[in-house]
Formats: sequence, structure tokens, C-alpha cells
Amino acid sequence: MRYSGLRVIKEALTGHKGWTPAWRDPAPKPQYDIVIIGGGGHGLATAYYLAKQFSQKSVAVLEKGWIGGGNVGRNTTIIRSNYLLDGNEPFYEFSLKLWEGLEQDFNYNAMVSQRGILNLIHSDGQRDAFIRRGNAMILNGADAELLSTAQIKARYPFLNTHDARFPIKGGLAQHRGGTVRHDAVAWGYARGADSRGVDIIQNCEVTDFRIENGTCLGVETTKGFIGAGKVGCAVAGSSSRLMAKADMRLPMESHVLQAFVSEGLKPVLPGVVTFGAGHFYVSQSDKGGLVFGGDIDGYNSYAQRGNLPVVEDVCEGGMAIFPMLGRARLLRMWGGIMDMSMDGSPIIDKTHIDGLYFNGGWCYGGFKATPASGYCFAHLLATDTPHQTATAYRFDRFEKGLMIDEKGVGNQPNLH
Amino acid sequence: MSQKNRIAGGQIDRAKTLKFSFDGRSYAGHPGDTLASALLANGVRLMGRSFKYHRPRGALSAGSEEPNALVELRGGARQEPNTRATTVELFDGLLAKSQNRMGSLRFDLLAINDRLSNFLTAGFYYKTFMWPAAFWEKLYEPVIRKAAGLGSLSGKDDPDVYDKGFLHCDLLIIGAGPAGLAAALTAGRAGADVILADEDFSMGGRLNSETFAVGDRSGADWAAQTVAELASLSNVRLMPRTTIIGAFDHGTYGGLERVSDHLHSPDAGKPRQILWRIYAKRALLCAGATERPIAFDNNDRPGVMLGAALRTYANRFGAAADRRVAIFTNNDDGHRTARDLHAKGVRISAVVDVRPDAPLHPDYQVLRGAQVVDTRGRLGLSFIDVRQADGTMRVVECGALGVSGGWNPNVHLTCHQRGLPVWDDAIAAFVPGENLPVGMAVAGAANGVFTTAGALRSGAAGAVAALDLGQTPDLPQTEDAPVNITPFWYVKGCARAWLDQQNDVTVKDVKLSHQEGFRSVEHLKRYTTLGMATDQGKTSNMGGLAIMAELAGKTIPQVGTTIFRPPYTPTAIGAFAGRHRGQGFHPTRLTPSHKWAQEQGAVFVEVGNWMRAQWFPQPGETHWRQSVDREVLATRKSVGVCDVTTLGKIDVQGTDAAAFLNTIYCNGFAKLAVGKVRYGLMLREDGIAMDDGTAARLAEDHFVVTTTTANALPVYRHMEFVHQCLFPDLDVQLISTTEAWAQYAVAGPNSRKLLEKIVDQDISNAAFPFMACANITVCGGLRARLFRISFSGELAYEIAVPTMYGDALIRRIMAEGAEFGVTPYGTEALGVMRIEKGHATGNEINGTTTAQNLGMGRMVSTKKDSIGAVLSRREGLNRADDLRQVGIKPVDPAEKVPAGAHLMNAQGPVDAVHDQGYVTSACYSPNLGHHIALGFLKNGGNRIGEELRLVSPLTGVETRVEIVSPHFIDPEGERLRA
Amino acid sequence: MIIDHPLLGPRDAAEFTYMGDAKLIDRPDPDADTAAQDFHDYAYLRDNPAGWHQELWFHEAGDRSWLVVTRNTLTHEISKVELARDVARSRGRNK
Amino acid sequence: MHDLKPVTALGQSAPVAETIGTITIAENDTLALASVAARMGHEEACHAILKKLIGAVPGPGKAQLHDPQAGFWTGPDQWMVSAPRETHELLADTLTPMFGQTATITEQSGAWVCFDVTGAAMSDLCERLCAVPIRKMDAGGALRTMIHQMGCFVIRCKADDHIRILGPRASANSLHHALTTAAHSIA
Repeated sequence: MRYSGLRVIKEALTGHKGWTPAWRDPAPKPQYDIVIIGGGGHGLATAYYLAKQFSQKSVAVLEKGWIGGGNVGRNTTIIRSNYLLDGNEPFYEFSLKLWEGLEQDFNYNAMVSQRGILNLIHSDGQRDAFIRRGNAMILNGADAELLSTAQIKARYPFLNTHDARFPIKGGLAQHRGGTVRHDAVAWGYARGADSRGVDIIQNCEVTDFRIENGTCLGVETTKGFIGAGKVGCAVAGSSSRLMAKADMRLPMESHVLQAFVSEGLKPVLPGVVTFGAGHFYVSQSDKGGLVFGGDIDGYNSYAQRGNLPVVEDVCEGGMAIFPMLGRARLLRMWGGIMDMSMDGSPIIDKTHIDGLYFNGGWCYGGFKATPASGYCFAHLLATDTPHQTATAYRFDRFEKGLMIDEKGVGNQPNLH
Repeated sequence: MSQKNRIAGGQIDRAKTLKFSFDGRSYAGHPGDTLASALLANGVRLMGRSFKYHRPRGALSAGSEEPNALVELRGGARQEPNTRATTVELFDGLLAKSQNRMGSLRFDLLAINDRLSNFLTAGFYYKTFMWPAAFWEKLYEPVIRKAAGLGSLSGKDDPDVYDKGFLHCDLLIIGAGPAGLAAALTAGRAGADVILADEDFSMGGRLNSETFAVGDRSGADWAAQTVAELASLSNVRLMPRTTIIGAFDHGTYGGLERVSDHLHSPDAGKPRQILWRIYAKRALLCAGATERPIAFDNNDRPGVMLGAALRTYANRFGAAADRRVAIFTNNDDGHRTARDLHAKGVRISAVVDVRPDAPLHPDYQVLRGAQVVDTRGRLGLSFIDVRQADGTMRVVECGALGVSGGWNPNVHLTCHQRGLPVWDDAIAAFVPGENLPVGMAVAGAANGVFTTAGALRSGAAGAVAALDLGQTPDLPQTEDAPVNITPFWYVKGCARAWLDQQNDVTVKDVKLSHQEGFRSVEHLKRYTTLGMATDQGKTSNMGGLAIMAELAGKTIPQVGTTIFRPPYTPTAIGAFAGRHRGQGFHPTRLTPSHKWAQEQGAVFVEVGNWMRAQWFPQPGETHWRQSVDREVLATRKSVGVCDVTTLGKIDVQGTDAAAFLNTIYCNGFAKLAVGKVRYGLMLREDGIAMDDGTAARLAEDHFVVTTTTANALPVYRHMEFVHQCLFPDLDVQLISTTEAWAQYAVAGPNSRKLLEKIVDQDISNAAFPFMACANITVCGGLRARLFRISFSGELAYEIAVPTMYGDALIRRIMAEGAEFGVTPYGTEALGVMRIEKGHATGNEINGTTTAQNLGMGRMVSTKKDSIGAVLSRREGLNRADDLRQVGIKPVDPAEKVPAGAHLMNAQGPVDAVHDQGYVTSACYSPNLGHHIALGFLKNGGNRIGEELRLVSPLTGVETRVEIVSPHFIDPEGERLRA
Repeated sequence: MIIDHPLLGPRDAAEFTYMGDAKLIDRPDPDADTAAQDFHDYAYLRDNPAGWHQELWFHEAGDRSWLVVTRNTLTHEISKVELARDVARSRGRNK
Repeated sequence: MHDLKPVTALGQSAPVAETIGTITIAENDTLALASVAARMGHEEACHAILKKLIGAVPGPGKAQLHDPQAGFWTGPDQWMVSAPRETHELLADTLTPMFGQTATITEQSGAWVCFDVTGAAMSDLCERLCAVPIRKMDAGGALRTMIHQMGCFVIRCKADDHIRILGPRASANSLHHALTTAAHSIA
């Protein structure tokens, strides 16, 4: 079924009887060419591009719960491609370009809103670093603009420029950055994949890999064995748990990242703003809630919830730059499990086991990567070669000393 | 200003009248009123507009679960959007406005959405607004955004202050209803440290809203008497107006105390609110229960309210929602409302009970087996349509309808650590499950115990169990009626029957969601937005779950609930921030010379939490560059002085101190002689450069290590890790002495002459050569440390005295140095001189660079183990074309070489693929008369003399540069040794 | 979270700085033939269990002890807290 | 004798004292401080000297409130020893030979700002500042904790309404501000 305004009108006039399920609920087949483990954003996007871009006819997505129930349904919805390093920036720019055509591509309004993202600058050293980054972005074909405090103030008049402990000395803007209605991304990819023949199998937990003579033949699941020519894992915070079933130890830790939403408010923040002297970033959703977040709690956790000190730290950051926020109320706080890698950058690579492929290590930045992650993983699964924008995301980069460390903090995941 | 619906009784102080205004009209109420009760007493039912359809709405409840009666409270910078009128304590001069309307509350232009509701069903926006792509940001989204949202922020700084605080207790009791009071009494009398917190301004919970007796007095009186006794116990802390917002790990609770919200504005110096972090050994949740509505067509009109809320308004506040009231119920509690209202003189138009065996009442009609199927009235309820047991329809006139669908225990805090509630058929509701937060127990209605006597018993028993007390105290006799309920969630055949009144989610939306495959509870919530409003679904979620269950052919517990998340009620962001805003965001660290520098008119800059002098403007200087150039030139010509206290200082002592530093630094320290200083580079274990500095050996077993300002803390932590976790048997003691010593760099050809006037010992070149260090005295005997080290490249020293003498020392240096024209210099001049000398700082040691990148590859000793040595040898960190630190100067001396610019070959494309490196630090060199820079260049060591292009498309720069040695000044180091 | 410091008793985890898996105590022998691989595994690979986890916390705002905390990453329950120095010695670390 | 004049941590020539409500916040500029860290293998000898000096070896979280030298535990086998600066300006130099090879002595006099906080509402004040369980703390309790992001020692002194707070000297003004605003809050 194709969605459109006309269709909405037609259904409204005929009692909405014609709407059908957005995706089927099939039973698993005994064998697929490609099985994707993980019905989150990345897994669903991978399946979608496998079907659409790489003409794969036999693909299944296995999800242990309900699709979109992980980090794609639990994030702060920001998209951007303001990275510094060669290994990253082309990939994230590719992702941003995919976002720009996504809704028309998969016929679902995910409310991709390029309202701009702004990184505030608070010191001369930070300005130098942001200029270097902005240049790297432009040299990679992305957009970036260095803004003066006055330019920023014109757009955000309520910024604290009068009493700030760390005065605002400008900002780096990416106008093509913005936000996306996160749940709709999962649903749009699912619907698009399903309509192209992908089986999305919910409530199907993978309990083991079937590996014989160094080759992965399929997966054992709560719905029985499912054979696969290739198995792709895209389970984010659960990566270490899953890959341990293949006796792999990964270069990552799982950490909790909290995020927050305020009560609904009339429009007040036009774009995304990140504070450069504390842990805080914020945007306003179309519904009016201020969606904000900050640093990870900092300890290994699979609990999907955090603690007060970080809540306070984030709100302190908010009040430092937007003192009007004091009278807005925090409505809900939640936590997701982040697959924090050892250099803060992801992995999209084959494993040492034939037929077993891995996608993970997205840290707290996986949402914006969803389209490119899906596309590049699909490329790897379909062609056995990495996509040109994802060649650096290899397992062996740590052995070789080719880390992609944007923050320059080394092999301590909670600092990335 | 007549309070036409004010009725007798209640716990309000009728002797005093409070004036307030709503939407510009003035009204009167009394102390003890909430804004909602006062509005109702004044005959105002219409209080707000819904989120999506802009339907007229009034108060549904009398508590914090309120979805509808949201107002903008106060004005100006104190404007507070989305404030529940049902919890706002009335004060004199209160100002409130309705919100989410275009036009007036009565004539909201966006009410057109209600007419279009058939098009605006759940998820409609996912299916349209996609073409053309650019129209989303330009057209659709702005329109949607403007219509959405609720109240407005003022855009002005919040003028109030917020405190944070920390409390410890043996037992935290959450909720001061009958269960909580009984628990507090039991625990308090036993001498335990008790905190009793309740979100209401008046403790007592439902006892304040009911008419039955507790013992020999009214429930409200018993509550008041109990609170009075508790207040007399020094071990009990009563916290009214305090919401426990979340249950965090290991018995940590967040509590929000509204200290001043019931006042016109906070008293001077007093906080508006306090966020308490409460450390409770045990907690007893006595949070009560929330009544739930029943869904039927147009069940959202102002006047349609929860039954028990009507009772609360009548009994506690002496306010009737209307003089004619009907009741719609599926349980006995609805009849209690009817009885109480009837006793207060309110006319009961009818009690509509779905149960065929509903109890009858002699004074008003009870319609057994009947259902309310629709309502009428434009901006408030006028009539209800009732389908009677025999199928006939009947119209009943009423201005208020009390709906009672049963009660949901407030299990929220039991689920904050991902515990799941379990279903209890007897009360047709979820009750707390097994998996409670550690240390928490539940009592009273929150645990599904719905009688008052049961609540008292379970509260007392909860305290006994929590504290391991011997016996339960005697409890008064009181109401003990059994729960009698027939589950009934919605009227069959209804369509526009509201579940989530704030977000405008109807029964029809839930059905559509199911039809489209959104069948898990989380999908339903996200697709329809059910339960995502500011009440987090307190009155709506159960109805949605029940309908889902029915559609899926499952039971409600099989469907399950969505996840309960903190905070229990929305909490001001300001409270979470506390005092940490504005200048108080982070503490400020001042250097020992700060006061003196202020007197000199220095311009300061934030360096981490430190404030450092950036430069010292002199009369006539109109641009910072003039000041900085002067400071640099004067230092290189004669002598300058700079406060370098901010650099981290760590005293490393013990018999194994040298061995320890040999491990910490990649270069050797074992053989450093006493009285000597050595430059050291430390790596992280991953082989990347971590920090650099000097280590001075003051004695065989005593080194003083310096770190960069930014890394003082991480380096200290790292050293403790290496000591305690890797080499625990080394005899090493680490003490941070950063703040113990005031340290000044005295640099320039005349620095020795100046210091000779201050230092008591011989510091001639022979006695105190380059890289010497010593404990000395100054000014006739003050203990001090002297290091002959140089960041500037000049003959230079760093001199340190105990911090309390730092102010005196800088003044003495300035006085004694006057004959040499001693010049104070700030961080900018410091930076210029170190770039001229080619010294790396944080711009170069940026966490991704190696010793080799920095041109110090040979420093990494292969003869010994040191942290990072092994991994620094990986192939990717040792490529022939690695980045190397180089000097950069413009081909045209008039051009700048800005930091952050990228290096490109002289010919060829300008893009990321052809990137050759980047500029890390740049400045104007007054000594050389042109701009200079440091940067990293691929294979830079072999490209000295090459001409490249420097590009910064971000700032519109493209210029030709020449690669040179990074040592612009005195490359042989002759000045250092002079 | 509350960490029951072996010397000071219960302290708010906010006073501590987290580092990671306590296997970081087991620094490999830099002179072994396999040192390159050993250090890679040591520095980069983690078990990252969902369940009990021994981890290093530094009492930065307290007594500056490094602690080994045994904590369940699914529930955050803490079962044991030890001084890292003692753990290191028990694992054979000395000078 | 040198002729340099010290300034207080708040940058004044004399210490500042202020009474807000029942609370008095007084800068204490009279202390000389030195840390004592036992050398490995000499712990017992170090303890004996420390005991002789201040009358006891304070255990974790404890202070020995003794005259003229007092001391409190700062970490495993580490203590801070204090004495009146007027008579013990060279405290570290005095202690070094006393402890000899048994301990590392480090001068700390300049590293700290010290406030004596007294008054009936002292406990209320503490509750707005830090997570120390002040109402359960006996005289002689000494804990390091965070006050507004500053690592501070909180020492319960002999008088029931008296605590001593030692904070990082460079942040003296921020700490003083935190104390006074909290005092106004509870006044």
C-alpha cells in the first residue's frame, strides 16, 4: 500500500477500513540467504537496502522483542555529519545524504527536519579545533559554517551571554543537520523491507550460532533453527553478549546513556544546540517536548536506566546556556545501552568466522548513522567488500594502530 | 466574584479571602484551596484546551494525575507553563492563564482541528506531508509545531534559585495517607530516623477527602493529630510538598520539595524548590492509588470528572463542580461519591452503574445495568445520554459527571528499576510485583489494599518489617468495606471516546493502531502517543491496555504495561541544576597572583576552572595584539614574569620514586641526578602521548612532577592507578601539590639578575645551570623551590613559594624587577613564545598523536618497560609518511596562517583525499615580524623548505606557506643555557 | 549508586571515577614473545558481561583508593568491594 | 627572617567571618598543614610516631582533635597533621626529622582553605552542601567529599554545632560562596 495525502483523505471518508498492517507477521522459513540479527534501526535498514539496493530476495530480520524497541526508539533523534577524522566524515556525510532522500525513498514520513545543529565554542583552543573540523567537513563535501556570538544570539536570543561561567565565543553550525522522528525510522524501514519480501520475525531470540568448521551455517532461535548463507549481527548494546556465543571478545563495553524529554512547550528552540563546556545538547520535537541529553553514566550497564548525578549534570549544562529552562519541567528520563567501542568509532566488518558479519560499536551516535550503517552493512553482506565510506571500520584497526579516535581519549570507552 | 459553587465544610480557611486571576478575570478563594478547587467554587469548569483537537477541557482530577487543567502560572520571567491547576496551592495575587489556544479559551480558532479529526487519526502524519521534500521544513512542520506544544516558556532567565540537599534515614515513607501515617507513627515511636514525604501540602492523603471516621474522630482530624505527634518527634522529618520523583540504585531516592511555590515569590535568598538526594536504608511506598475513568463518547467535556475527585472537591475544599451531578460507575466507590455529595446538598441526577446488582439509595435514582454513552454541552457538560439496562435511551441533565472505573495502585516507583507489576483480579488492577527496588516495600492502596483499615494495618506492618520491630501498635477502628468492582473499560460501539485526554487519543485510535499492526504495548504507545502526555498516562494507560487486550484476544497482564520511568511527576529542570548555573556552573579557581593581576587591569580567560591573566593592557593599547606583542618583546629583551601555578604539580616520593617515574615516562628517569630536572613525555597504555612536563629531583627519594594545566587530574589518577593496581609494592607516595605552591615563570635575559635580588642562594650559571633545581629560600628565609626550566626558550626560571606568599612574591618580583623593566605576561604571550620555540601543548598533544608525530620518537626508550611502550610500536603508528610536527610560515609575510587550516600540496585538488595535514597552533611572532604556526604534516620531517597551500574553506582562507623547522627562535638553545 | 568502601563505608558513587574491567590490573609481560598480541588483547578486548563484573573505581573525591567493585551490570547490585591494591597483590603484582 | 606578608585564601589581609541567621562562617587562617604518608614496610614505626605526636592514629574517616598538633586520616596510611601556624610555621620541616625514613612528609599549608562553621543550624547547612551523614557523625569524624564539585574535608569538631571544612585553596571564593548562599537559604 502506498501512503499519500490522497490516501489519508480517502480512508478518512471511508471509515479507515482500508489500512493494512505496516508489515507482515510471518513465520520463519527454514533457510534464508541472509539473516540479520536485530530488528533495530540498523538491522531493519540493512534488510531494506539488501532488498532494494542489492536485490536480495531471501532475507530475514530476527528480533528478540518488538522491532524498534532498542536505541532507535530511545534516543535524542539528532542527525548530523560534523565529524573530523578521515575514517568517519565520508561515512556520516553519506548517511546525511541518505537521510535527505529517505522519506520519498521508503514512502514514510519520518519527519526528517534539517533545522540545523550548532556546536557552541567557549575558548580559543576550542575554536581552533572546530575550525579544523569545519574544514574537514567541507573538504569531505559536507556543509559547515562558523558563526559569531552575535549571529548565534540572533537565532537563540535567550542564550546566556551575560552571566556565563564559560562565555560563548561563537559556534560551528551544520545547517543540514537536524532531527528525525526516531520511531518512524524503524517503522519506515520495516515497512519498506517487508514490502520487498523481507521477513521480519518478532519475538524471535537468537540463542546460539551454528558454526561448523569455521563457517556459520545459521542460528538457533526461540523459534527453532534458521539456516542462513550469511548472518549479520546488528544488536548494538547487546553485541558482546551475542558475539560471546561465537566465542568472540569485542573491543567494546556496554554503557547506559540517559536521555530526557520535557513537557510539551510552544516552539522555542529552532534547531539543535550542543554546549561546548559541559555535557548538554537539546532540540525541540514537533510535539513541543525539549529532547535533551548529555554524557553517559560512565559505568558498564545493561540496565537501561541511570542515576541522579548524571541527570543533574545534564540539567546543569542546560541551565548554564539556557537559564529560561529552569521553569520547564523534565517529564521523562530513560536509558539505553550503548555499544561503546574502544576508539569511539564503529565496526562494520566480517568476523574470522566465514559467513558471520558484524555491525556495532556505535557508541551513543548510532541513530544518525542508521541509513549509512544499513547501506554499508548491506554492501558488505551482498558483495563481501566494504563500502567505500566504511573501509576504516575494521576489527583489526586496533592491532594495527589505526584507531579512529575523534575525542582523543584512547582505549577507555566511557570517555568517548 | 461570587463563589457560586462553594458549599459547606472542607479544610479551607474561610476567614481569609485570597484574590486570584484566571485569563484576566478576578476571582476569590481561600487558604487551603487549590487553583482548581477555587475555580470550581467560582463556577468555572472550562480550564484548558487539549493538545491535538483543541477540545474544551476542565479538571478531570483533584491531584497530580491531572491531564487537562494545565495553565500558565504566574507571569513575566516566572511564567510556568503546563502547571496543573489541581495541585497549585492558592495564594493571594495568583495569576494564571489558559494555554494552547489561538484566540480565547472559549473561542479557540484551532478547534477546527476537532472538525478535521477524521483526517487526523493516529499516525496520519507518517503517511503524508512527504511531497515535495523541501516543504517539510518550510511549510508543514512550522504549522504543526505552532499548533502543537502546550504552554510557553517566557524566554527569560528563571529568576529563582534552587537548592540541592542530601538526607539520610533508616526509613523513607513515601506518601502520608493512612498507610504512610500509620507507618511513620510506628517507626517514629520506635525511635528510627524517619522521613515522611508527601506531594500534597496537607498530609493525610485520602483521609482529607473522606467523611468516615477513624477511631473517635474524622479521618482528617486523625491525620492532623497524627501529623502533630510526628512533628513532636525529633527523629521524624516531615516533608509535605515533597514528591519522591524516582527510586534510584541502592536506596537512593530523588525528592523534590516545593519550598516557595505556594508563595507569591520566594523570600530573598530562599530557594524556590530543593532537590533532595535521599539515602534510605529502607523505603516504604505508601503512594496510594489513582482512580481511572471509563471511556464513552465525548467523555472529555468540562464537568466530566473522576468520581473521587468530585468527593475531594466537596469534602476537602467545600467546592462543588456543579449543583447537579450524575455518577457513572462500575464499583461501590462511585456510590460513596454520590452519598457524600448528596449529604452536602448537591443534587444527584442519577447514579449510572453498569452492574445489574448495584446498591440502591432511597434519595436518588440508581440506574442499574446502565451505561453513559454520550454527553452534550458546548463548553461544558449539560446532559448525558444513558443507555438503560433494557436498551432504552434516557437523557439526564447534569453539570458534572463523576466517573469511577476503579482504582490503580500507584506502583510507579516499584518499577523504576525495571520491576514489573502483576495483575490482581480482585481489584482489576496492577499491583507491585516481586522485583522491587532493593530495600523497598509497599503498603496501603499502592499495594492494592483499598480499605482504610487495611491501609493502617499494612502501613504499620510495613514499618515493623522494615525496621525489624517487635510489635504492631494499636490502630484505630475505621472503614473496612470490601472492594466490589466489575471491570468495565469502555462503552461498546463508542468511537470518539477519550482514553488519553491530553494527547487526544481515543478508542478509535487504539483500534486503528491494532489494525495497522502496531500491536505491542510499546508500539501502541509510540504510534498513538497514548500515555506520552505530561501525566505519563496515569489516568489513560489502563484503558488503552484493556482495549488492546480485547482486540488481541489476550488478558491485560499478557499485554503488559509500558515502562514506568522517573520522574513520578514532571520536575523543574532548574531544580535538577540547583545552584550550578551562571557563574556557579563550575567552581572558579584563582591563581595566587589573581588579586594583583586584577589591580593591573589584566584581562582574564577561563582555562578549565582556572581564571588566568590573558594579557595585561597598558594605557594606550587599543588591541590585544599590542599588549601581547609588547609582553613578548619585553620578555625576550629583558625579563617577564608569568603565573604558572595552574600547571599540575605532583610530589612523587619514596625509595622507589625513580623506578616509578621510569615506568610512567617513556624516557628514562632512573639516572637523573639529584638537583636536576628532566623533560618527560608520558604515554597512555595505547601508545599515544598523554601529557608532558618536567620532573625535578629534589632528593634521592623526592621528585616534583609537573603536568599540563588540563591534565593535572587525569595524570594524578593515572599515576595512582599505575601504583595501586600495577605496581602495588613500590614504595611511592603521591601527593598533589598544585595548590600548595604559588609558581611563577621568570623569563628573559635579565631573569637571573632579577632573581638574584630575591633568592638567598647563589644562582649563578655555574652554581645553578640550565635544568637545575633546588629547595631554596627567598627574601631572607622564606622556603621556596627554584627550577631552571624554560617554556619560552629564554634564560628562565620557575620559582615557587607556599601559596599564601604568592601575592607577596609577585609584588616583590615586580618591585625588584623595576630596574629591568620587568613585564608581566599572560597566557597569550606565553603561547606566542612557546610557538616561537616549537614547544608542544594540548593543541599538539591532542590525544591522537604519538611521540613520533611530535618529533620525539626517539625518546621512547626500548631499554626499559614503560606504560605505552609496547603498543606504541604498532605499524599504524610508525608509518614512514606519519604526521610530523613542523613549523609553518607564510610565503607572503603579510599573510596569516590560521590554526585549524588544512595543508594541501602546492598543486592538485583541494579535498579530503589530498589532505596533507593541519595547523595546530598559530600566532603572530613579534620577534620575526610575521605570522608563524605549528602543525602536523605527512612525512613532515622530510619536507622542510617545501611550499604548500594552506586552506581554510570554513573561514575563506587560502594562502601559500613554507614548511620550516618548528624551532623558530634559538634552535640551538643557546639562550637557555646563558 | 552507593559503593560500600572497605575502609570508609557507604559512599555515593558520584565521588568515584570509573575506569573499567578490573582485568586492567593484569598488565601483560612486556618482555614476552607474544607481548604485542597480549597488549592488544589487554588494552582493547573486553568480556563486557551482562551480569557480574569486576571493575575499577577510583575514589577521586574521597581517599584516592582504587577499588575493585563486583557489580551486576543487569541490576547494578554490588556484592563485593575491595582495595585494588590488595587484589593486585593477590594476583601476583608487586614491583 | 623573611619579610613577605601572607594573604588569606580569600585573598585578604585578615580572615573573613560572617554570621547569617544562626550560622557563623569563619575563615580559619591559623593552620599549618603537612601530610604524613607511611613508607612501605615502615607503617608500624610511622604509627608509633604519629601516636606520640597527636595521641592516636586516626583510622579511616576519623580525626584526632588534639592540641597543639591534630590530625586526620586522608587515605590508607596517610594523614594530614595540623598545628597553629603562628607557632608551627615550619611544620613539615619539624615533622620530617621526627618521622625520618618511616614516612614521607609534604608541606600542605598553602594548599587549603579552612572554614569553621558553627551555629544551631549547622546540620541543616551541611545537608544543603554535601552527602556526609552529618547527624550521624560523632565528634572526630572526618570525611572527604564533594561540595559543589570541590573535593573537601568535612571534620566534625568537639562542639556539637561546629564543623570544619577544608577545601582547595584556589577555589576558596567559590567554596565561601557556596557556604554563605546555603546559610542564607536555611536562615
